[in-house]
Amino acid sequence: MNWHAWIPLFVVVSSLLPGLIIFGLPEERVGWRTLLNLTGAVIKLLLVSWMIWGVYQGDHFETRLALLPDLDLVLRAGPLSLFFVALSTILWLVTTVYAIGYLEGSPNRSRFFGFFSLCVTATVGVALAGNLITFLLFYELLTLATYPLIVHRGTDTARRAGQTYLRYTIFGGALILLGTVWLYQLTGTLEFTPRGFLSQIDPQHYPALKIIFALLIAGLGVKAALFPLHGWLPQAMVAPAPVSALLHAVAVVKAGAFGIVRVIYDVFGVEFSADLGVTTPLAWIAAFTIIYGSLRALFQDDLKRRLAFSTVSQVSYIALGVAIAGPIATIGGVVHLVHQGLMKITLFFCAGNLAETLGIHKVSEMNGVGRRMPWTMAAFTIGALGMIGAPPVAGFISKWYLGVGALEAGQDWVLLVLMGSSLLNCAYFLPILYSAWFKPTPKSWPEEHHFGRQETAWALLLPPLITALMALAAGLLTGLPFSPLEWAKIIAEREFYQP
Amino acid sequence: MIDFFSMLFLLAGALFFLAGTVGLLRFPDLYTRLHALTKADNVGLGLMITGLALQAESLSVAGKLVLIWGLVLLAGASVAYLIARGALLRGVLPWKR
Amino acid sequence: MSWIKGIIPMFMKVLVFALVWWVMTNGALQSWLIGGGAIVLATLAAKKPATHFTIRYFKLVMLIPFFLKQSILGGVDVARRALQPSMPIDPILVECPLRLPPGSPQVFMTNMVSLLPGTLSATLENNRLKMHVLDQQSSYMKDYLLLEEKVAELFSVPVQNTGAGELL
Amino acid sequence: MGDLLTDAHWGVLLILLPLFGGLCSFLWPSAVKFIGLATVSAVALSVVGLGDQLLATGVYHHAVGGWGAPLGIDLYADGLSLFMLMVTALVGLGVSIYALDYFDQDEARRFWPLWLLLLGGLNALFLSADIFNLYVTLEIVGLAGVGLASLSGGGAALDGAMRYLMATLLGSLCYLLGVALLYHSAGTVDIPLLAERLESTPPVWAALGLICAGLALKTALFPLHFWLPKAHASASAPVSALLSALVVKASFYIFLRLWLEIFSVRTEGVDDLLGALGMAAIIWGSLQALQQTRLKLMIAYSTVSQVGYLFLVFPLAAIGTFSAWSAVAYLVLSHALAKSAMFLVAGNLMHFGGHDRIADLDRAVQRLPITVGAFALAGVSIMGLPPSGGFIGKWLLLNEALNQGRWDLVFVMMIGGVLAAAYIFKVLGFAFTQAPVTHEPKGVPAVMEWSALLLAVAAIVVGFLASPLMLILGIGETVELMGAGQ
Amino acid sequence: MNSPMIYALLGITLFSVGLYGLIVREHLLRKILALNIMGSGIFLMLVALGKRSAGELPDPVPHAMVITGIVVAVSATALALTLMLKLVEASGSAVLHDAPKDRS
Amino acid sequence: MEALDFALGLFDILLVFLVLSLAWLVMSSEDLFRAIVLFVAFGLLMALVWVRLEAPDIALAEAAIGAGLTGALMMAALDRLSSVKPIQKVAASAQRKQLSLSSKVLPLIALVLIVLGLGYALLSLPEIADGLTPNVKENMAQSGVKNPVTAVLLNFRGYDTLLEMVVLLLALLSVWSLGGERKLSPRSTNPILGSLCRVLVPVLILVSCYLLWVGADAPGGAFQAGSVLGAAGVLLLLSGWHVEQKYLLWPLRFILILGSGVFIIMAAVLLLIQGGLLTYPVAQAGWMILLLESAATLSIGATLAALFLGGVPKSRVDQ
Amino acid sequence: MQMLYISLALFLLANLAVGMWRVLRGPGVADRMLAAQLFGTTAVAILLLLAEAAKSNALRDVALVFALLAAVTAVAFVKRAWSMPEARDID
Repeated sequence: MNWHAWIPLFVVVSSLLPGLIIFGLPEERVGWRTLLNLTGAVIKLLLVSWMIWGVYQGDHFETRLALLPDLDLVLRAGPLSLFFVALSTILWLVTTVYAIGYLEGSPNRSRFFGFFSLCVTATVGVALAGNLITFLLFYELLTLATYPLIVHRGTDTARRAGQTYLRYTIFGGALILLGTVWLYQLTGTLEFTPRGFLSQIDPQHYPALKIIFALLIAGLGVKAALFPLHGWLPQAMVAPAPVSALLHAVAVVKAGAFGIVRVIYDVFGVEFSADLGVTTPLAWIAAFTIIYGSLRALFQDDLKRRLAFSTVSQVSYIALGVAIAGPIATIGGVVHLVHQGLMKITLFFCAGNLAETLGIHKVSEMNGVGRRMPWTMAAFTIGALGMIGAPPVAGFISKWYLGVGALEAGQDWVLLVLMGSSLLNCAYFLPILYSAWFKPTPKSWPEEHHFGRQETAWALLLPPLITALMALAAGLLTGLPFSPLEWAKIIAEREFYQP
Repeated sequence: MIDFFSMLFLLAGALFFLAGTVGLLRFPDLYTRLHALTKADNVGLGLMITGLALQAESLSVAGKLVLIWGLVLLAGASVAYLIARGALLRGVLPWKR
Repeated sequence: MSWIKGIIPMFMKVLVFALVWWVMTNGALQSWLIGGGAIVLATLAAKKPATHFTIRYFKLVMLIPFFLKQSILGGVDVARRALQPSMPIDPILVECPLRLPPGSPQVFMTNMVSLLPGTLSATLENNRLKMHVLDQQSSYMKDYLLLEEKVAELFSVPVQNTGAGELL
Repeated sequence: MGDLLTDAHWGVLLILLPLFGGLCSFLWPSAVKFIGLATVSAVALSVVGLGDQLLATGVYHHAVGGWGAPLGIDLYADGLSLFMLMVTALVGLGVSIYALDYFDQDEARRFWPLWLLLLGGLNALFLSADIFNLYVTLEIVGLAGVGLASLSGGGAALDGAMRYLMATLLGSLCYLLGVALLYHSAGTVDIPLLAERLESTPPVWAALGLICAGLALKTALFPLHFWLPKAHASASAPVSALLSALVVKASFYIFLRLWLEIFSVRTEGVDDLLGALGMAAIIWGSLQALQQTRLKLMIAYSTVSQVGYLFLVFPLAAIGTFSAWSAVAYLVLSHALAKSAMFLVAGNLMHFGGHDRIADLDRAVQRLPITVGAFALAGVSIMGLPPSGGFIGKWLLLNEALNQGRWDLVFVMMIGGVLAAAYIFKVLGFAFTQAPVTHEPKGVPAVMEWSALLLAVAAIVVGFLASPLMLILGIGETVELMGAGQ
Repeated sequence: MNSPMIYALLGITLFSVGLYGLIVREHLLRKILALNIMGSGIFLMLVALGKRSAGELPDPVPHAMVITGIVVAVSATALALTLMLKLVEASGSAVLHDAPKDRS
Repeated sequence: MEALDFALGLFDILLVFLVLSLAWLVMSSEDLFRAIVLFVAFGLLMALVWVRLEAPDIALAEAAIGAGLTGALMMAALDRLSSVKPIQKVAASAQRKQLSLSSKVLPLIALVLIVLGLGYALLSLPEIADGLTPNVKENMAQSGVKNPVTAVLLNFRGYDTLLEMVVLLLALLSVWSLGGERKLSPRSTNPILGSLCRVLVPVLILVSCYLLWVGADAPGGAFQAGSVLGAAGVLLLLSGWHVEQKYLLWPLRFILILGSGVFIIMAAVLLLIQGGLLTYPVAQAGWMILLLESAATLSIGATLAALFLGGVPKSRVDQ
Repeated sequence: MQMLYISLALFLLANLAVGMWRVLRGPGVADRMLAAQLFGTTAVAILLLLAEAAKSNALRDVALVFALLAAVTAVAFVKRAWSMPEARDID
């Protein structure tokens, strides 16, 4: 038996199966649930490591199942896939730990963790998808699995947020479906291929291809929160903090951004897209979204809302990076996939900790919180600095490569965008840091819980610390063989320099 | 000869049918119309059947014709009674000159 | 000897049904295979009336000419009235006592009355027969009484002389 | 043994078994459940047998009475027939299991004979190669449907059943008149012979119009759908499931069969009309579904819209490719599974809370996770989201529409999918609220919950079985006919 | 035009008259009557056209179809009538109302 | 000969005119009872039409059903309708006002168009067409009967008839599934009605058997026989017929399914022996068909009578 | 003779057509029913005439069935349909 043909499937199943079992578990079987969750996450991590090691050595991992007579369900582990899979797998483990701590004692946890696992399954599927239809399949599954998480609290705002989310994503899904079918119609294949599979196509189809591109990007842009399709994201922050972390860093937003990368690299091909003239508009939209998101973030008092708008802005770096269509900018965009994930998840964990421990939801309530919860705020600070792009945190690397890449591609205006955005980042993050660390502590917190001698529960404290450290490491240890930057370089090389 | 008689019977029968219909149309109330129906039509049918029976190819065919007539007669008389009774019970008053 | 009394009407029924069958099938021989069963079924279905009367079959045959004559007269009578432009009718509802016992004799009488010239039986209740008469000037009562006697003879029952005088 | 299995008359068994079962269950009311389940299982096994036989021998052909067409009636099974028989057996089995616990003894006595005879009628319908025989089977299906629809009693059910009766009788009559015209044009009622003999003459056109109108009425194609929502919504849950999943499809199958074999080459213009009506059905049905305040009415209107998808095939198939036909067959399958699951879910919710007002469903929805799971999975298929049977069908259809540049169809399909999502999530949203409204909960038997879930899961799973199912669909001559229009 | 054809034309006219009645008349009993008339029209057409054969006998196949058809029609009529009565008992009206009525 | 044809032609035209105007009057009558009586008359004339079309088999069926049973059914329905709602007329006239001009005129135009269209289609059919007559003739010798219609019904297209028996049963099952028991009406105290039934019922049974027998060679057969038997049942029900409850349970059900049951069993047996559904051995075809027809007659009669009753029958005398 | 049969049949049919006026006019339900009974008897006569013209035994059977079933309809009328007050349908 050829194991290599099944590993990608096992990776998907390793979270699907625990998820399905968890649905069936009674509410009070906490131990079993935790065990299943963690086992699944660990197994997935091991399998992914195996694949990373294998791919590094040139092995080929591909699961192929017949879906339609001429169309297969393909799960394939390429460098780009593994990049995203690794991110989700690691962050899933961390987030699971966090969620266990966060939701202790709250109702409907079986349902929550079930959908949580499904969500990760879908994300991993999106990452491993070897053709557009498989991608679409998991992309829609992701929509369905996330919805219950967003409305988990069941309040009216939650339901409204869920409905908004659905309205956006179902619509986006329809666009992708249309683009996919059309593309299939024109080419007869949907297989992801480095440098795209469209360059041989008859030029008479170019107008159609442009529309297809627009359809696909618009559909993906919904999840990637590209302006003007970002409206659902700020509303969705009503969800519990682990969900926000998942949405913003691991699953939904990332799936959208990842999809954009996929479409430009492996469907159209960067060069072909540039020839087609579709990348520049995308770059403009991405740039606008970056500025717009930052500006909106500036005026939010609600911490999670501010972070949400920050995501709108930050995720567009990825789109911008690939849209610039140069190798170095590509590295910057792709690597930001991981970097933004690490930083943003840290920030949301911290926000969650503040809310859980002290009942703080607003920026204006954060005076002196650094002294009450130093570890949390330390992690938050690392994340925030990374977002601003301050070295040595990971965000700096992304921005650096983006800037250099833009110059290399002759798109100097991007530098202006980067600078403007960084300034705005400073404007909405630095005041928080200032008041947290330097303003006096108020007499009482809105709703304080005590957790013995620690500032908060271990399960809540450890995850942000770990992710913050990882964000730091990703910025510092860029030269190591398996660092995000190295992988991003491999991906970019594959796209630009291989024959 | 037989043809002549049966023709006679048939024509007479038709005449009674006509009379029955005229009666049904002209008579002023339900009861008088019942008279027309039970008597004129039944006699008309009887005469016709006689005329046809004369032409019948076998005795059994004639017998079948008579059987039909008998049934129509019985049904006609019984139904006339039932309808008249029903009308009386429901208070339908007879027409008076 | 009473069982013979029960057998005879049954036998007559079978005979009548056999006749009907023969008439219908034009005497086809094979048809009797089913015909036998059919006659049995029909005989079973022909329920006995509540009170039994012995019918004099000879009288029944003798009744036919009378009946034919009367019904033709009745037909002629009504046809004449219907076709005449002046439409000479003068209807009335009369009620007569029936001097026959309840059951078949009364039923037979009632049905026959409807075929007599100018009369139509309308309600049979408590041994009284309500008739609708087309022309009160006609001699319907004579026919009625004659028929009554003939029916009584047919069923071999006496004409009970109860209040017959009140009409005449 | 192998010979015995492949030589057996599975097709005939498929007809006689349920009819006989129906009679037995009528005669022995105390054993209806046992007889019923045994019969339905035997039918399912026979379908497997027939499938095995067809895979080995191609088509099944049986001249009833040994006479053969044109004098006698022929039974005929190819891939399409087998496919429909399979759908029937699958849904039938699921609903039968559900019905075991749904009906009390008295209702069961009335339900099972009707259902088994309906099953026999459906099987006979899918196996017939004779348009007059099809008329008779349509009558069986129609009358059984009416009987079933009125089973639950009460004004609404009777009203629905009455509408259904009127519609189905009118549909049958139109169809019959068409059959009469065809018979007198070609001197036969055998489908293959008709296909040989018919020419494009006024009577044939009239027959086409009448048959299409009659069958469209029975299939509830917009704007002839007026009877469906009330009939399907007011029946008891298993009955609604059967009506929506199978009965509506039966007349559509005849439509498809006649179109493929008799009318395909003679129909410029009609196909576009059907397509336009299909599009209108999708939009209208979905919008109506969205506005309903009752769950069952919503599901029923959803059927109206889903039927619209089936009719999109006709303009596409004018050019005639296998994928258009297989798309519609796939849609039939997945809709049958998903819609039956949905109606069963509605039955569970009503059993639990005693009503089906969507606005007050929250508590029930939360207390019955398996049921709601079934609804969600069925919904995925109805919405046409991957991975599900509905998605595959929609994908194939979209593919074909784009292939022929039919942007109108593409557009409507997209809108339809989005609207479907809207009405399905209107219900699903309640799964996550903290309900202030309380119901008097009545426990829902596990059998009822799980059978609904199984059907819904099947609607998803068929999304992964496209290749084998296409193989089945491709058995026999229909394939050639499907591709022959090219 | 020969007499079978006249009857065939009568058949389709009956069908249409029935259809008209079915659509226009609201009382269910009349709708049921209309369906019966439509059926008769179809049967008539089916049989009348069967008389076009060159031989001395008319085509027996439509005859057989119509005989079963008549029996089925009467049974369907009986069902429709019973259903109508039940409906009238339940709703008090022998007319199908289209106005949305919330009967819970 | 010419004059004869002319007279027949006149007869046809008058008949067509009558049938058509009756149909129209049925549809346009405001009074329900009038519509029903007109419908009965319509059935009567239809029987004459069948005679004119040389279809005596159908004429028999129509005479029993169209002119007899359907009328009885409708009248019984009207009776129960008015017992539920005594003032039908008011409702009817109220609806009359709602009907706007367009809702009447448009269908009327549609009607004319349909007639014209279908008429054109009919007229463009070939003048002479044999249909299946030659095929039937050719195979009559193997059919086991001499009446071609019976041969088609029970042999050539016997499978259709099997299914039609199921349809009949289904109609009854559906009626019964509507719920509600119908008590048999009490014995009529009217002596005239009683004696009428005493005579008519046996005759109806005889006629039914006769039609069953004659169907093999001449017009007649199970459906006609069953209808006449059903009429006997209706008459018995009308005059009050005491049947003990125990007979109304499974003996009645047994008779009801007898027709379709024997058909199915016969089909299965023939499948096993002859290897075909309803493939009769030529020599045995005659009695097999007679057996099927006898069973069918009983079932049809019982079903029609039960349909007339309109509910699960229940004996009047209960414990 | 053929000619006579057919002409008489035609005459009876015309007769029947005239009788339809009573069905339409009423005024009572029973009056309409009476007319229907007349139709039945007339139809029996027409059938017998046609039967004789065609020497067809089958048509006599039809007439026989007619004669029987007309009675059944009438009984159904008396027992069932006639339960409403007579004044109900005066046009």
